[in-house]
Amino acid sequence: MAEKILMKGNEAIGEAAVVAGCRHYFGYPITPQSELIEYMAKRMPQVNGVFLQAESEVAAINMVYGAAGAGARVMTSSSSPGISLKQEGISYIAGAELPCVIVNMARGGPGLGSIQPGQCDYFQATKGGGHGDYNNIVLVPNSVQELVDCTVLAFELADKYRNPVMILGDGALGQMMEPVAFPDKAAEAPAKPWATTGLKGRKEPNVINSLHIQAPDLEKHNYHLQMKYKTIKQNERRWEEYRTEDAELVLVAYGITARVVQSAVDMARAVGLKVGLFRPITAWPFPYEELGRLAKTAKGFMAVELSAGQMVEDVRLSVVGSKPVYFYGRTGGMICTPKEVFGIVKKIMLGEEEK
Amino acid sequence: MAEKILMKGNEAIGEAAVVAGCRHYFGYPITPQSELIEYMAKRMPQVNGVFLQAESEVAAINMVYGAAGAGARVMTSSSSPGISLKQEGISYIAGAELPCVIVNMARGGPGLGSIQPGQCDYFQATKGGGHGDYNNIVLVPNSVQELVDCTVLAFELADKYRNPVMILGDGALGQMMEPVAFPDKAAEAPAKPWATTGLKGRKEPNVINSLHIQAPDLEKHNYHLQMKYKTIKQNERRWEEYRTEDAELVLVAYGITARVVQSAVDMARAVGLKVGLFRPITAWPFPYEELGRLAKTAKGFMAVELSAGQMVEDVRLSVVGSKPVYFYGRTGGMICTPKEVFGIVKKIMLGEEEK
Amino acid sequence: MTHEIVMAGFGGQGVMLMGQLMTYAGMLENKHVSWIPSYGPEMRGGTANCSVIISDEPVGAPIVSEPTTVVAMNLPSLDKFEAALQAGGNLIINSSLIERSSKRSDVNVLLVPSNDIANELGNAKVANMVVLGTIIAATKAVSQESVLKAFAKMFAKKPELLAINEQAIKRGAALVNGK
Amino acid sequence: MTHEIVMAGFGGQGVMLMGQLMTYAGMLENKHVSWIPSYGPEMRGGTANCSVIISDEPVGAPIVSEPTTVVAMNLPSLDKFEAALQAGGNLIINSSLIERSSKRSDVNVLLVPSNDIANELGNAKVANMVVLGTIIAATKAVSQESVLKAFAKMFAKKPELLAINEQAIKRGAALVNGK
Amino acid sequence: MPKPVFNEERCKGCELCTVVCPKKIVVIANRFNSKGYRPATCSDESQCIGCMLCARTCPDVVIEIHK
Amino acid sequence: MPKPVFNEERCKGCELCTVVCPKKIVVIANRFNSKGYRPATCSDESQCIGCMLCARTCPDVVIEIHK
Amino acid sequence: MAEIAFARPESLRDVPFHYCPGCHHGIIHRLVAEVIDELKVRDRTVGVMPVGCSVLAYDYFNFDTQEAAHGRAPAVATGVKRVHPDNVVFSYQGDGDLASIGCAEIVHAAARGEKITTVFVNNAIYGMTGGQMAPTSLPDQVTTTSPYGRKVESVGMPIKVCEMLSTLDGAKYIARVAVNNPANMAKAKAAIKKAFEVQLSGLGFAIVEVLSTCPTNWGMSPLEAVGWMEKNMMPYYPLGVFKTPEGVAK
Amino acid sequence: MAEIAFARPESLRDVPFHYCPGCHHGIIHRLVAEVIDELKVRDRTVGVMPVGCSVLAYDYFNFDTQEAAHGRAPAVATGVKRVHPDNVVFSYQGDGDLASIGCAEIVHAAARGEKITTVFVNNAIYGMTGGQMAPTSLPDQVTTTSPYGRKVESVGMPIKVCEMLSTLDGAKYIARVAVNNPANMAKAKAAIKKAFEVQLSGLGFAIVEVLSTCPTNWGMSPLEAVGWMEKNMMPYYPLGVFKTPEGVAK
Ligand SMILES: Cc1ncc(C[n+]2csc(CCOP(=O)(O)OP(=O)(O)O)c2C)c(N)n1
Ligand SMILES: Cc1ncc(C[n+]2csc(CCOP(=O)(O)OP(=O)(O)O)c2C)c(N)n1
Ligand code: SF4
Ligand code: SF4
Ligand code: SF4
Ligand code: SF4
Ligand code: SF4
Ligand code: SF4
Ligand SMILES: [Mg+2]
Ligand SMILES: [Mg+2]
Repeated sequence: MAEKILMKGNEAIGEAAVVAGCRHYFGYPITPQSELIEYMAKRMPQVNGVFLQAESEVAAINMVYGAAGAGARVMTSSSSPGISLKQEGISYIAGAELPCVIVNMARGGPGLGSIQPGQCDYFQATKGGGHGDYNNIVLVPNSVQELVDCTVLAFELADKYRNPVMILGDGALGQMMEPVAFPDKAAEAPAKPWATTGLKGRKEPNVINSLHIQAPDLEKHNYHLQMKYKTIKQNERRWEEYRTEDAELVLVAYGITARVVQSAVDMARAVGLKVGLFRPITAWPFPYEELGRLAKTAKGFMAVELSAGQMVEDVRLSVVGSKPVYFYGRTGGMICTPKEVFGIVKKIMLGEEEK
Repeated sequence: MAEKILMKGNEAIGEAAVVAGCRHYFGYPITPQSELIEYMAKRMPQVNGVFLQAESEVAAINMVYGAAGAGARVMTSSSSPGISLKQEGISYIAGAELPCVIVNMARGGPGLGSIQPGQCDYFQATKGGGHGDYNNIVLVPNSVQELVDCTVLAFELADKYRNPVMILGDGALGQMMEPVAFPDKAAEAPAKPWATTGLKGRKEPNVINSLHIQAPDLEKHNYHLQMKYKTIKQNERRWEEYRTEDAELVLVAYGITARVVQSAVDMARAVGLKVGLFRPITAWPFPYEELGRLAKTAKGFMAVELSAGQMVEDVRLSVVGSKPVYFYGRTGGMICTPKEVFGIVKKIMLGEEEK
Repeated sequence: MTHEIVMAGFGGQGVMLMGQLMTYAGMLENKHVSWIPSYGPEMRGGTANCSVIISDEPVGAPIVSEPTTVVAMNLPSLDKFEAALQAGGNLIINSSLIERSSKRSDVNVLLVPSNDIANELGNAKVANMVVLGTIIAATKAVSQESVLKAFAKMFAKKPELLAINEQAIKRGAALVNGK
Repeated sequence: MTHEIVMAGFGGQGVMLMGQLMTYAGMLENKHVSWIPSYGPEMRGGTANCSVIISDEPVGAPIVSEPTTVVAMNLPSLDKFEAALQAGGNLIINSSLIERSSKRSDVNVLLVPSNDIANELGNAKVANMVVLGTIIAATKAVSQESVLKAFAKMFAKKPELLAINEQAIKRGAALVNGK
Repeated sequence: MPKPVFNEERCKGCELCTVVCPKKIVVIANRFNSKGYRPATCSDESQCIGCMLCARTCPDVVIEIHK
Repeated sequence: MPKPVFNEERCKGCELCTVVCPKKIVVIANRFNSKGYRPATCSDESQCIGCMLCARTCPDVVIEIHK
Repeated sequence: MAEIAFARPESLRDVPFHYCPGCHHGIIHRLVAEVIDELKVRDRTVGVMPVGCSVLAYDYFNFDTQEAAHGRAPAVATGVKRVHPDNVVFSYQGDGDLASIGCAEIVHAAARGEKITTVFVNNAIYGMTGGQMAPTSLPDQVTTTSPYGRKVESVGMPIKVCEMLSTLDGAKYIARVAVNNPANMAKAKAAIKKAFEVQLSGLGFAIVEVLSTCPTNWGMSPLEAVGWMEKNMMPYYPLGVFKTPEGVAK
Repeated sequence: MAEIAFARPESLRDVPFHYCPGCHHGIIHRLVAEVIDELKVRDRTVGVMPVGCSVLAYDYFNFDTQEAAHGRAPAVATGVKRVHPDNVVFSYQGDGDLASIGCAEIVHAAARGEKITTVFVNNAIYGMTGGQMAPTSLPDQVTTTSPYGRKVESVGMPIKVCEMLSTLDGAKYIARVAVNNPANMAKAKAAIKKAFEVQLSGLGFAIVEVLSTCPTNWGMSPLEAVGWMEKNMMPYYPLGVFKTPEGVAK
């Protein structure tokens, strides 16, 4: 770890990718992630990497497919509408089991929406998105330092599981500056004997593909994918807890909202309310068991999101009806304040808020 | 209702659209829905409608945006990968509150997958899909007649709520033939004073738009959307129950799978096992309360899907932990048989299957 | 009574049409019916098959996995579906192209030299109609009249075809009834 | 101790840089810091503002809603943020461009004729540095040395700029310390 | 008498109008409008020939030409 | 002596090879292969001049030319 | 009151533009509005706006509009036109919007001979998102995504949209103009008018490319920007009419 | 054993094609394989396959391949080539794939001068999905989505891809060929070879359009299909070299 420097979140992702050995970036500009593509434009040539501005998000994700299939550590980034355009490509990448990193610095939706921060692409990232049964690994960091750590981790997980990894941030994380330290390097990329490098003496051609023309073959492939996802679910759940030990109300939040909520927790604790924060760091796999375990001690849960209520479904699935689950959300690019969340907490703990 | 005729599901959708007053169709070929686009190519000119094969699914959904914004009853159709490409456009349509009908005759995924029937786009249709907080109304018919009824209904609901309506079928429903009767006509389209028809004497220009550059404005718009979705949830839940009155095990299935499950229910009843079928006809809004109510009488639930487990989450959210929820799925284009499902039912009712 | 029929053969042998005609006939008789093709990958020259259900009750699963009748127009189809046939069911074999008979003793085997009969009739294309005649005679799922009515409806624009097809159907039926 | 500062002004007045320098200085002092711009719609010529937090404890929400210090470089900024300032906080007003003073009596108001001082110094561009000097003198969130070090790091390629900016910062600080 | 009329509050001081006036009478004023721009103005209306070039050039439709 | 060798099982009876042979010795046989196609064959190998046009034309790489 | 010789056209609402000082978008908006007025079709016009700096143009024009997704304006315009063939439908698009992400849509609208008009504002950069490289950025042009200049070896030469679309039969009128001086503005307006007339005559697709400045992202004063455009863009993007319905290149 | 004068090229695996009788895809596959063999680059070739009838080509070629999403082969090929500049990378695409859904990707690969080779099989129809209209279908051609014939008033004239791409500087070699007879097959092979040589010399993008038949969806015998192609396609799509690195149109 070198000394700390002050950096914008978007740029920190870029530098972390460089540290992680990413030498291929394909993307298309969109607010609020343009600093990232711009950083890569400047940085890639300095490290003999390839920066290419694609003609569209669709082209970018398919360039990623090609480069990942050719064995590279490769990244693309965008924000909400652009990520929607990548869905077919992401489904192909998942189907062909290609490792790559996709960054979504999400903004307010739907449609053209606004360019202020949003968390309303949670469902898209963790459930739906593209067609078919597949899963992205979804990392939801909450600071510039964690953006860096998650970016490095993303490349490692992508290679480890041959799976797309999405970093789901938001405009606020992308634009804010905080001190960060970069690791010296990431885990070396593993050998990729399956990559299309040209035969180079190999006997059997390598094929990168997601087509299985016979249904039984595709079912077998899906079974293989599901087994892989199961392993990932077992091994890669990440989360953080803050003052949950004795919490009667557990707030669940991720990303920029988790910081707001953490401040709100402090405010609540200051007046003697037993409140804690459960913060998923992986949105998929979601830490269902860990959150569910808290239902033994807590009397209630509240999801706080910059959305109309998406992660709250995963909270419900964790708690399985044993305790009430509340929801508080802001949308459209609005960010809630600690005081606002504290206000809701007070109402709930006085038993006023509806479920 | 005219006399019954024998028709393929895909073509029946086309004819139902004509009956419903749809005179504009934009689409792009893909198996297994090509009979629908081909039907429209033949039929639209006969009724002075517009058929246009778009250059891509992306173009098609944006043509739909333009036509819907101009006030037309308009439809597009595709299958899984093509629907993924439409996600940005669907989010725009939802954001701009445009009525339209989108058909997904789903196939095996992910990626290029296979061309056999699938139900693995349930999440995409009901939760994620495009970016932002929005909802499609999602109809999941299970017969050619119901494809017809749902198509007509889809146009009516789209206009009523100014919302995209998706018909989520699968390759099997699209290709199968059954007798159908067509209604004489659908409810007349309401007046659309918001449509861009040219001013034609109107003072204030109409604007079709999903951009709200100020976050508070976008939040207000999202609030309005959520209120609308709440109304839809209250008014438009549709489902069907089969022998659930005294069912100890309630199977939950939709579309083609519901037919298989219904046969399995009969097999189970024949040997005295108290089994029933709960069949959602709207996947969004999902009939949570209605299914949840059955938890009072039933001892367990099992979702049966042609997927690795998607609707099962909605079943869990309905049952909220009060009863065990099992899952059985086939993927990749494979369709389960009644006997196979019956086998699972027997295992569960003898207490052998794990949750 | 529920008839669950699988009809299988090469693409081009008219298997799909056979199934559709029967389904149509069933509909004309106000029965509950369904037809579904097994549409394999979009490759050429493979085998094609369809499931037909004709029943007094509403049709559940439209894909037939345990047929009451199997129609095999070529050898691969016989190999594929012979085993699935329910005991006591009908196994209709196009003996013009399939040299072997059935290995099963618990089913009702009917050998139909359909191409030969069609050639006799002077129109090689009606081989499938010969087989259709046999099917309806063997299963009694629908009447001959209904099938002819269905044919007339489906080929309303080509009424000249009716006569030869009717002949073919009758020849196929005679193989059963004449027995 | 936690300083939560909002700095606001026209685009082009150097508000963002002011905030970044302070944040950088805080980092050099091993404090917990964050900086976040309020990036409005991509329209031109609007107002810009940033939130700076400098604290002994880890930073929670980076967006400041109840600042301990408000810096208003123009009138719309004063209008917008004056009310949010905590009682007892610092309200730093660029009096070169803002004619009114504060309506509040429960805060510490500092009027900084920054453009005038910058002009005196012979470089109109350093008005923001004058204000920065005032901020650090008023809040003591970071030391002058740290800010100068931060400046030297951020403008490592333009060392010639340091002298004039240092002067500006000192002049701004003198408004407080000299009092 | 033709006369250019400036909607000063809309002017962004871009100077495009100043270079097209054949009479060189469109100039930038030494004051600010409320948006902080120094607006264009006519230094001598009497010389205006009403050619409308200034108005046609202005990207912000600041200028009307009155006859 | 040049000689066209047909991999009959691969032949789809498309007839493209039959029209390019300068000697007109490539013809469709009156039998079926296991795929149900009537395969192409050489009616008189002795006439073959080894021009390879038949082989180059075949979309299914059915034909080898042996020297 | 004095008679007014030059005033805001009726098709332009009386609200301030959000554009940067000297940005040509404003001029081009006005020319379009003047043409709509002169053709007396305001009452049946539907404009389709892009994602780009002109995204808010729906607030400026005084007729019905739709705001399209980035690059998809030609598809949206097609949807509108096919519903109301009597409407006058146009798309207004930037170079990123039209030539990059929306490349397929414009090529196919042109190929179909879609009876719409496109106003294509080529400022050789992505304005709205802060100055990234466009497909039309010039060789060695420094942008935020070509910080070392546009390297032709790696990303190729800029696309000449008019020249490319001229190969398509359905495109009936194609012209490139500029608004760098009053004379060219007059020509630009004439071209835009012609492009709408082609639509009104039902002949097919028409497009006018307008070379434009982006002082902000080029990092210049508005006047310098005009000079840069004249010196650098005009030689690479020759002005002129590439195609007319008569087939005579004028 | 007899010496073999003509045999399957090494770059083509010894498996049967799934194509319909007489379909030209098989011939074109073989020509590509022969060229790869002759250039001795099999060991470093990566082919990118389309979604279309040739979707299974990854099973036929005897070198590394990637299967792209429909229309995106040029983007996928770009990704591969940028990772391994020493690889010989080509995309194989149908007319629906390349000229319709993948229009933006091919235009931009050409504009960038991407150092890849594209083999473009134009059979004027969507083969795989059962005979829908392609952007290259001829006027009045009956297809399943133009059951009354391609109506030019509504959907325009077919796109001439070579002509369109010729306006892009980055496209260095562009040729249209056919495999309707042995002489043209020889020319086709020479063009494909040249297109790969252009890549090997690092000059830029190269594309060869091969006019091709689809007997099945045209509803003809293979021999009739060749005749239809000669009579209808060749006049509209003239064969020839549109661009060579030397700039001489041959
Ligand atoms: C799908 C999608 N991708 C990217 C963006 C971000 N974006 C907005 S405008 C724009 C480019 C604008 O450039 P141009 O079209 O040249 O218009 P200008 O601003 O220069 O007038 C981009 C990339 C977006 N809104 N949507
Ligand atoms: C996104 C998407 N849209 C549509 C399809 C369906 N599809 C498969 S191949 C094809 C067209 C094939 O035509 P062409 O490219 O001309 O190839 P050919 O089969 O004629 O060789 C289409 C539309 C798909 N697989 N994916
Ligand atoms: S109308 Fe002509 S002469 Fe008068 S001020 Fe304008 S440009 Fe000058
Ligand atoms: S052109 Fe218009 S905006 Fe620019 S200075 Fe002149 S009047 Fe002002
Ligand atoms: S090699 Fe030439 S002569 Fe011999 S069979 Fe083939 S085409 Fe005929
Ligand atoms: S060209 Fe080939 S496939 Fe066709 S008939 Fe001749 S040998 Fe057979
Ligand atoms: S950024 Fe450029 S294009 Fe956009 S308004 Fe400013 S000058 Fe005009
Ligand atoms: S459908 Fe057409 S293109 Fe496809 S394999 Fe058959 S003949 Fe060839
Ligand atoms: Mg631009
Ligand atoms: Mg084709």
